[in-house]
Amino acid sequence: MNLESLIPVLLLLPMGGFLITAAIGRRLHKQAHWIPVLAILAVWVLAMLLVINVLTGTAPLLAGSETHGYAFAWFTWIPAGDFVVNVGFVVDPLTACLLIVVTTIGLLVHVYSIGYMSHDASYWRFFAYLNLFMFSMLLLVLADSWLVVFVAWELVGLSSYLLIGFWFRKRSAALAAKKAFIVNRVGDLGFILGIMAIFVNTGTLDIRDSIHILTSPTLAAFPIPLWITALLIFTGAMGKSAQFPLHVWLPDAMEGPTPVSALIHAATMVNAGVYLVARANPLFAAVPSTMVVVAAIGIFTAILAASIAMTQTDIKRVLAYSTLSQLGYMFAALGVGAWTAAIFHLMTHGFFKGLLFLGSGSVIHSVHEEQDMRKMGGLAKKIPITYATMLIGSLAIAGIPPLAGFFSKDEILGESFKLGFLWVWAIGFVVAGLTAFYMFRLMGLTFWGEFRGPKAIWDKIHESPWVMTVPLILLAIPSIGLGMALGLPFGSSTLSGWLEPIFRQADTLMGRAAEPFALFGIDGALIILSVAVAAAGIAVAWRLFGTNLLGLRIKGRPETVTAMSARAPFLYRASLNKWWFDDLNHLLFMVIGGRIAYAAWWFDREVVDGTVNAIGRGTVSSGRGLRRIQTGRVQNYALGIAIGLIVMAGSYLVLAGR
Amino acid sequence: MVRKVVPLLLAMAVIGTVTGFAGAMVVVLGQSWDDALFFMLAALTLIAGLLVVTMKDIIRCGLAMIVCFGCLAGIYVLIGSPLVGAAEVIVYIGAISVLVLFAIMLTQTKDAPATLVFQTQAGAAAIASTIIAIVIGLAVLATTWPNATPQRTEVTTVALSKALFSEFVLPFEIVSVLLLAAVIGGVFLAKREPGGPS
Amino acid sequence: MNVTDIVTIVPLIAAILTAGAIILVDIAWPGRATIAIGTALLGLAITAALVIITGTTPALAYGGSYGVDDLTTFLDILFVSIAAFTIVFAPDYLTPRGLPIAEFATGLVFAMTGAMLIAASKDLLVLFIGLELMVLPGYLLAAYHKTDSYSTEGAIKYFLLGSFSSAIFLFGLAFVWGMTGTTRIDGVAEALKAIVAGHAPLSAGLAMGLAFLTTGVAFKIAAVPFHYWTPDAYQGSPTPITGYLSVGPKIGAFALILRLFVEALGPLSPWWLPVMIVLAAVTMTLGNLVALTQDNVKRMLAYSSIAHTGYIMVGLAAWAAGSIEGLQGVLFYSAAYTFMNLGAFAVIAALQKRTGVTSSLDTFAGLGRREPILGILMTLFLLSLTGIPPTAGFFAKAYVILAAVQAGGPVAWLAVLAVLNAAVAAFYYLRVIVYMFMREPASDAPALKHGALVWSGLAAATVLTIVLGLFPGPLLDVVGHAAKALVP
Amino acid sequence: MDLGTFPILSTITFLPLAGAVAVAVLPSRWARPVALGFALAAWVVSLLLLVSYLPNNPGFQYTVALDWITVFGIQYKLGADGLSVALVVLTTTVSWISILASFKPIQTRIKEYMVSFLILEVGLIGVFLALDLFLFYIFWEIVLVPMYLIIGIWGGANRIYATIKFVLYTLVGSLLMLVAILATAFAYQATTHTWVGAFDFVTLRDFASNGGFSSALEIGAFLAFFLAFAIKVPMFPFHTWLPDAHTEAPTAGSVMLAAIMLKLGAYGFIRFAVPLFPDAARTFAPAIIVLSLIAIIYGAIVALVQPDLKRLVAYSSVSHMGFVTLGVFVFTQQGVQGAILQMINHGLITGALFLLVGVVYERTHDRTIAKMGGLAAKMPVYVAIFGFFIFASGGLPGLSGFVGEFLTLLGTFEFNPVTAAVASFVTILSAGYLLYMFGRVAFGEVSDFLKALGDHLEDITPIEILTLAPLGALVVVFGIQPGLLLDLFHGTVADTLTAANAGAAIDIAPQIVIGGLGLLTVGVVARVMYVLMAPRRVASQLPVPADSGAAQ
Amino acid sequence: MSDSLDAYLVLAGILFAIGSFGFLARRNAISMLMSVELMLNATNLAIIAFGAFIPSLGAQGSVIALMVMAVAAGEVTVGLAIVIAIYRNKRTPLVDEYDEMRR
Repeated sequence: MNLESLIPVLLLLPMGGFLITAAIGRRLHKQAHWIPVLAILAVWVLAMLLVINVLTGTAPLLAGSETHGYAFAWFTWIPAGDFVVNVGFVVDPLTACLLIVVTTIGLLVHVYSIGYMSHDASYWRFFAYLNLFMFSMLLLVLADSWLVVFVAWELVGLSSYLLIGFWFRKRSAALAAKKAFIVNRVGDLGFILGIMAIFVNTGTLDIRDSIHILTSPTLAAFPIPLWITALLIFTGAMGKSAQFPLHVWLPDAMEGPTPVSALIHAATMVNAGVYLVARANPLFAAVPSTMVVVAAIGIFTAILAASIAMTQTDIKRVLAYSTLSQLGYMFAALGVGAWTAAIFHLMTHGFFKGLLFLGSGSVIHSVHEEQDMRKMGGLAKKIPITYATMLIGSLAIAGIPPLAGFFSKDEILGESFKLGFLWVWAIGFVVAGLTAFYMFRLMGLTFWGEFRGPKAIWDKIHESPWVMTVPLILLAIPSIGLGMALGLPFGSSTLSGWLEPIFRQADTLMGRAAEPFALFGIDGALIILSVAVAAAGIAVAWRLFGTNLLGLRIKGRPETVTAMSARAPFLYRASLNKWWFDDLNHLLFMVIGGRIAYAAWWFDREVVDGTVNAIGRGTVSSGRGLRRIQTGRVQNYALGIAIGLIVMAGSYLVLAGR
Repeated sequence: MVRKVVPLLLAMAVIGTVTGFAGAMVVVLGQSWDDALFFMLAALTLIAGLLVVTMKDIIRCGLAMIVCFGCLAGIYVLIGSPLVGAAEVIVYIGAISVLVLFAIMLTQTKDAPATLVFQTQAGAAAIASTIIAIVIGLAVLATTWPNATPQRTEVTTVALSKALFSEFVLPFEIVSVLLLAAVIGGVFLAKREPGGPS
Repeated sequence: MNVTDIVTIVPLIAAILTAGAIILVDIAWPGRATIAIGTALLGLAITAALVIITGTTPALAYGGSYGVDDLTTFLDILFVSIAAFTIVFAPDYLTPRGLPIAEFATGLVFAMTGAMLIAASKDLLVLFIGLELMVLPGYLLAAYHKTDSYSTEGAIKYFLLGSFSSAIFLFGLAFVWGMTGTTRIDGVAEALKAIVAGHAPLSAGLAMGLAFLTTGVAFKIAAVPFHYWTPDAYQGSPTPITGYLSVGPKIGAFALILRLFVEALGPLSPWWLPVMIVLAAVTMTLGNLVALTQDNVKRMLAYSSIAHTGYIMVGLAAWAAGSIEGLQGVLFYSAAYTFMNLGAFAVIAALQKRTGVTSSLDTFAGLGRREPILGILMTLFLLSLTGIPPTAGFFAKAYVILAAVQAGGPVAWLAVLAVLNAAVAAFYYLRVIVYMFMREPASDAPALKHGALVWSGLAAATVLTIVLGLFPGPLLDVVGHAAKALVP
Repeated sequence: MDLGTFPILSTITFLPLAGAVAVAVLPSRWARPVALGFALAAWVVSLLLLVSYLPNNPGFQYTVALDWITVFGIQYKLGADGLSVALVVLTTTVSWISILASFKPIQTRIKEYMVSFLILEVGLIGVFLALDLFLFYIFWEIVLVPMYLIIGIWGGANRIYATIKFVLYTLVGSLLMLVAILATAFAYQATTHTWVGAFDFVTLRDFASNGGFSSALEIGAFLAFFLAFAIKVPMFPFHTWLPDAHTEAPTAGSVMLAAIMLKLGAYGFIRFAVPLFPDAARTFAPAIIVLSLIAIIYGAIVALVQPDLKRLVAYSSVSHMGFVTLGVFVFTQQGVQGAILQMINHGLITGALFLLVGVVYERTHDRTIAKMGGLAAKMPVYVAIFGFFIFASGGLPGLSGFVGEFLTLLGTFEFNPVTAAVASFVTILSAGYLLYMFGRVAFGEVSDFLKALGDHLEDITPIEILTLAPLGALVVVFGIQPGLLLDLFHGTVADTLTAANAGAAIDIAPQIVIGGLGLLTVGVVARVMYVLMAPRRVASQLPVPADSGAAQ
Repeated sequence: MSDSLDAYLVLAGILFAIGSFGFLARRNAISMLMSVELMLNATNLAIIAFGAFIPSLGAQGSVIALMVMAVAAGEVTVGLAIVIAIYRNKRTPLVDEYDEMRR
């Protein structure tokens, strides 16, 4: 059998899982997880089958390109005259890379949820939603038509809405879900306009064909300038990947159950934006100015989020902001043209951030749904597995060699430096330090020192069941090894080998020649620098939040923390209040927007409708006025007639004169 | 006693002056007797008409109307339609006026106002009717009537009856129907209902 | 006067004999309503038959003072049916109030005779006498409930103003006669053609005569500002008679207009057209606006009848402005208006069978619940008056508007004004429906038993209202011929 | 399949009439089943029409033409093209659904109710099938009366105001349209000197395409048609009757109103206004596009702050129907296709939304959003369905709402990107008000008001699901296979476009335009001044916004 | 003077105006009736005058005048009957007090 016909199966399995569970899940009670989990397991197996074939190059060449991959045309969706949208799929190396992340983490999260959600009343609903999400996400990475991508774009938005608002009794959850959906809609607006621009320019919505036409130098003049098109597409990416200023929804999204945060808001959905830009790379490459915008927004988001993460006390929120910051890295990478690095970081980050979130979930679970780190501490003894795995994750994200994060992040920094984006490198460098700091602040507050919560809880704290710990362990492995697996040898890494054909056109457009990697030169220096700054960050955090690392006993210094925060009050408050973005939005959309809306309604009632009613009233009252001439007295009537007669005679005499 | 005499004296005075004028016309201005007669009759007609619409006592109005119609009859004779003049006397003075007087008798009551005879709008009415008069007058004077002759022509009874029974026989018949309908209606309305208010 | 003359006016004779017969049977069997009605209906049937028979052959009689043509036939049939409907609807109202049928029927038939005479007259004098014969019994009928102060009050207002306007009309007639030198309509038309042919401006006397004539007829059709008598007379009169007054004299007067203004004074149409346009505009507007605020349905319908006068005048203006369809419009509208308006009044009369029931809006509260059939019929007639398809009223309006649009110029704007008025009118017609179906009954008085006559009459009116709306074709042919007979 | 000479169109049109008669004569207890039976029968026949219609044959099919008023060449002429077929099927479907949906809510005067409902259906179907302008007008007006009664008799507290406003408003427009129709017919007769075909749509269309009508007539007549249709759609300044009518009407009434009656206007634009007066259509297209944009954005903004479920949905209708007019008057293929799709989808989705609101109303006898909350706990199935239609209305891809909206926007984008950008801004607003409503009703703790109701708050019943299921199914099907509809339309779309593109804008003196706008501004300003000055209105100054449902 | 048509017509016009004044100004129903009679007579005068000065109209004029008289008689009959009837109801001949129906 030919493998491409498996592609629709990848979609049908989770969809089926969703439909069946939605229909009968309620009756399955605690068994409701079987169908979804097995569906995803199957998906994982099939996906790996495809991925291996694609990446090892055993797959056939795709039509009209020298990339290996599978393409599958399914059916015609919209046949509207000269506007036709076909639903088709393609698995090329880029998609393959995402498939690895999506299916693997998806599977593990499913398993993890069995344990995490076991006490929830609507267990079945959760798994149904998860499958719906998997369907949408797979559709997103597989689709080969802009509009189908958009469909998936909105569907992941929907499932994210459902999952954030899963505990709908919490008003805050409901509001967070709404906020996430609406903010995403802003990005989607740009995306859909970009799609229209692409169609108007090229007359097709097939991703590869359209890009080919757009970037072919022969037909330069388009009705819609290319840079506008590119930026519109990027707007979509910003929405989904929560880049500034559309980042506000992601932290609130933590209202959802932790597995959701791990899967959707760390590992997969938020990467969609990165994937989209990478997918459209020649488009951006054709107009370098747009890439600067991407880089700027990316790196700005990175430092902004990092600065906020420094002071947050909610464990999940810290992770959320770190996710923002890491996504910022990826966009910076895309912006400077380090395509491979971006995807590399996407993959590694997917794993270790998934790990961190699941770990935090395990922590929260163990301290009875407490998320405030100030009420934690010293948990290392009680939940060693969680502690160990999370420590790995933290080291990975901090960029300590040889863990995964080191390779990807370092590649980003190095590339940006070498490609001449010094400012990107500089900011990234700082962010690296901050990252190390806030991660180990988290570790310190959570696992080290003394427990600061109520005694009663302390006694009940216990390690999570195996369904939760096993996924942690399984995720720890790539967090350690993925970097070495994909990132070596330096310069011509495995990953770049896979992705090279995808980004070839972009590189040629930008006139890039891959220069040799100098370990004992500039690159080495950069590596040392970044490792150093990471170490410094860890050290500071260690110093401040205490640890018994390596047997050295140093107590935490809360007073120093307060002292430092007192020394830079503005920065501290800014960080604590997330730079007041939520307040700004509240002002803009709730207060001002609300007033505008009420003004419009008032206008509608009083002016538009009021005019209508006024006309009616005017007519009636004029009738009431005219009534008066009917006095009831014959002589008045007669006088009226006489006057009428005179007027009549007068007018006739005038007319006669004509 | 005096209050009864005064109006009679007044009437005589009026007739006297008018006749005097007429006489003067003939004697002094040397105009034809016809003109004098016409002037007399016209003047009396108008004066009587004015009295009809202005006098307080409605019975006197009725009498004044009789005078007015009388003069009109005279004019008809003068103008050369003696038969119509006769009809005027018979129909109006003989029938209608008497009918009106009866009606007046029937509807006179103690509380019928002796003083206030005019509408509040009398002034406006006066203006309006003056304008009407002026309009008609001017229109008449501004008009030349096609094939009108400078002198009157007698309408012989023969011609009249011929017209009446040849080209106007249908109206003649219909008018009888009309009168029949009117009589039926009048009778129905005027006869007292046993149940009705007395 | 010879045999052919007699033969030609035989429908007229039949009508007069009917009137006489009613009196006689009433003398023979005093107060026997059914016999009187029977006689009346029989007589009317015979009259109608004779009208149709004689109508087949156009003829002139009495030296050309009386003519039978398609227009005459059409109008005569209309008048006869008006009389028949009125007689059918009356008893349920009159009998409970102790009012005799015979005199009523007699007066009605006499009035009908007058109207028929107008329709057939080719002579100004006949026209005038016909007019008087039509209106005199009208005064009588208006006062028919003579012990009721409203009825008599309405009647005396009607009578005084009516005779006032008759005098004005006659004065104008005299001047036109003096100017043209003949009473024969065709003669008048000839003379006027000659006068107009010279393109000389009209002589003042003629213009003034025209003014007096217009005033006179405007009064009879109740055009603003000569409409004052309408609301009071309509409200005061016994309801079935109000129904008659709202159509009989009005359409009679329009027949007069057709004979006098269209046929005799046709050559002067350039002069009277502007006046008609203005009159039509103010008439429909004022009628509708004032009707908006009426709480008494009879009075409301009185004002609405003023408005409808305006619509009909639009057709007249359209003809004067050169639209061939104008006259058809006038005729069709008259027919449609007759049936729907009589129907509406019949329903009111039926409701007032129980004495003491007023015609105020509250009477209609919850009617749809108390007497559903009457409610539905009333709704139908009101919708037709509004001009909602598929009813006679709608097609009539459409026809008049088409004519106006055809005429173009200012008359086209008259059409726009007309439809805006129709929208305004919808408000007060719908208001009645609101009371009937969307309000709870004011009193829980039991439903009344209505006579078979009333039902059959209502049925006829309903059928005609719907059929004329759905299949106006045949009637269109008839009015087409009628109009041709008037202006070939 | 071939139906031979079977007069299927007349059958569809008059089956409900027969039903009305039957209901009228039969005793009241039969009213419900009989009415439903006839509605279903009409539905079946319409499906027969759907399957037997040949989308690839040009022009109108199953045409019947009988001489009616020969003097003016007025005919009883019915004919169906893809658009008519689709709308007729929509009508018949929604009709039986509404009748079924009113079994429980309507308990008084069932007989009258069913009769008016069936007559309403006759009028609606007739409008979609009539090919003779006179006949079209008659059906157009027939629609008014039953709706007037349905709102006025079975409506809510303020029903009489709402229903009279509805009728008068519509009447003003349609009467002017009557004048326009007659003027058009006469213009034809004046040139060709025959009344034959003076009211026949096809004849007039060809006549118009050969530049038969004078500019003056085109402008006048088009404006009259425009007013009538714009009021029905309803387009921006003429929309205020809609919220009142919707709020006061009984559930089924709102459904018919939203699902079908609003389509009459759009249908009128596509079928009559544009083909008959192409030049005028071109001339006024910019103005109409602007009005549509205003309707789209403004409607959504006002919807954001509606305290009443039905009012919110009503204003969302204004916003959605704005897309229809927009799509039609950009005169691009995608635009018109999208507009037509949008018509159908709006019919399905908004109809369903009103049904759903009705379900809550049945149980709570209240529509105040503020009083709701936490229904997801009490009525999970209901909330699931509600959410489905909410997202369908929000234009979620994969459901039918999206395709129409996207095609319209694409067509607009081809016409002018900025316009499209402005219009597409509504996707955010719609998400705003829809999720606000949904969140407020479904999520959060169960509100005290609902708690108080206790067991009255049973979950959605099978009957109610039955009324919603067909709509939901269609929403999914048309979402995944819009081709099923699009194939029906290409004939209509092509006709519209050819007609429109044949047209050349008549140039109107700029001073007229400027003057008009100036007058308008002055009027609005004056009105605002007046309202602000009027003392009694101080209370209704801008209220301080509560949770206005805007993004937070 | 007695030979000029205009003189008679003006006389008729003035009489007509006097009648109309009476009709507009008097309060008593019967006075108003009499005023109408004046107007009708004025008309008659005009008619007769035309008849007298336009030879072709001579006979016609007289006939018409006679007819008008008859009609007037009929009107008066009905009129007075109505006056009496309403007098029975309202106990006053003053027309301006008959204003139960208005507006």
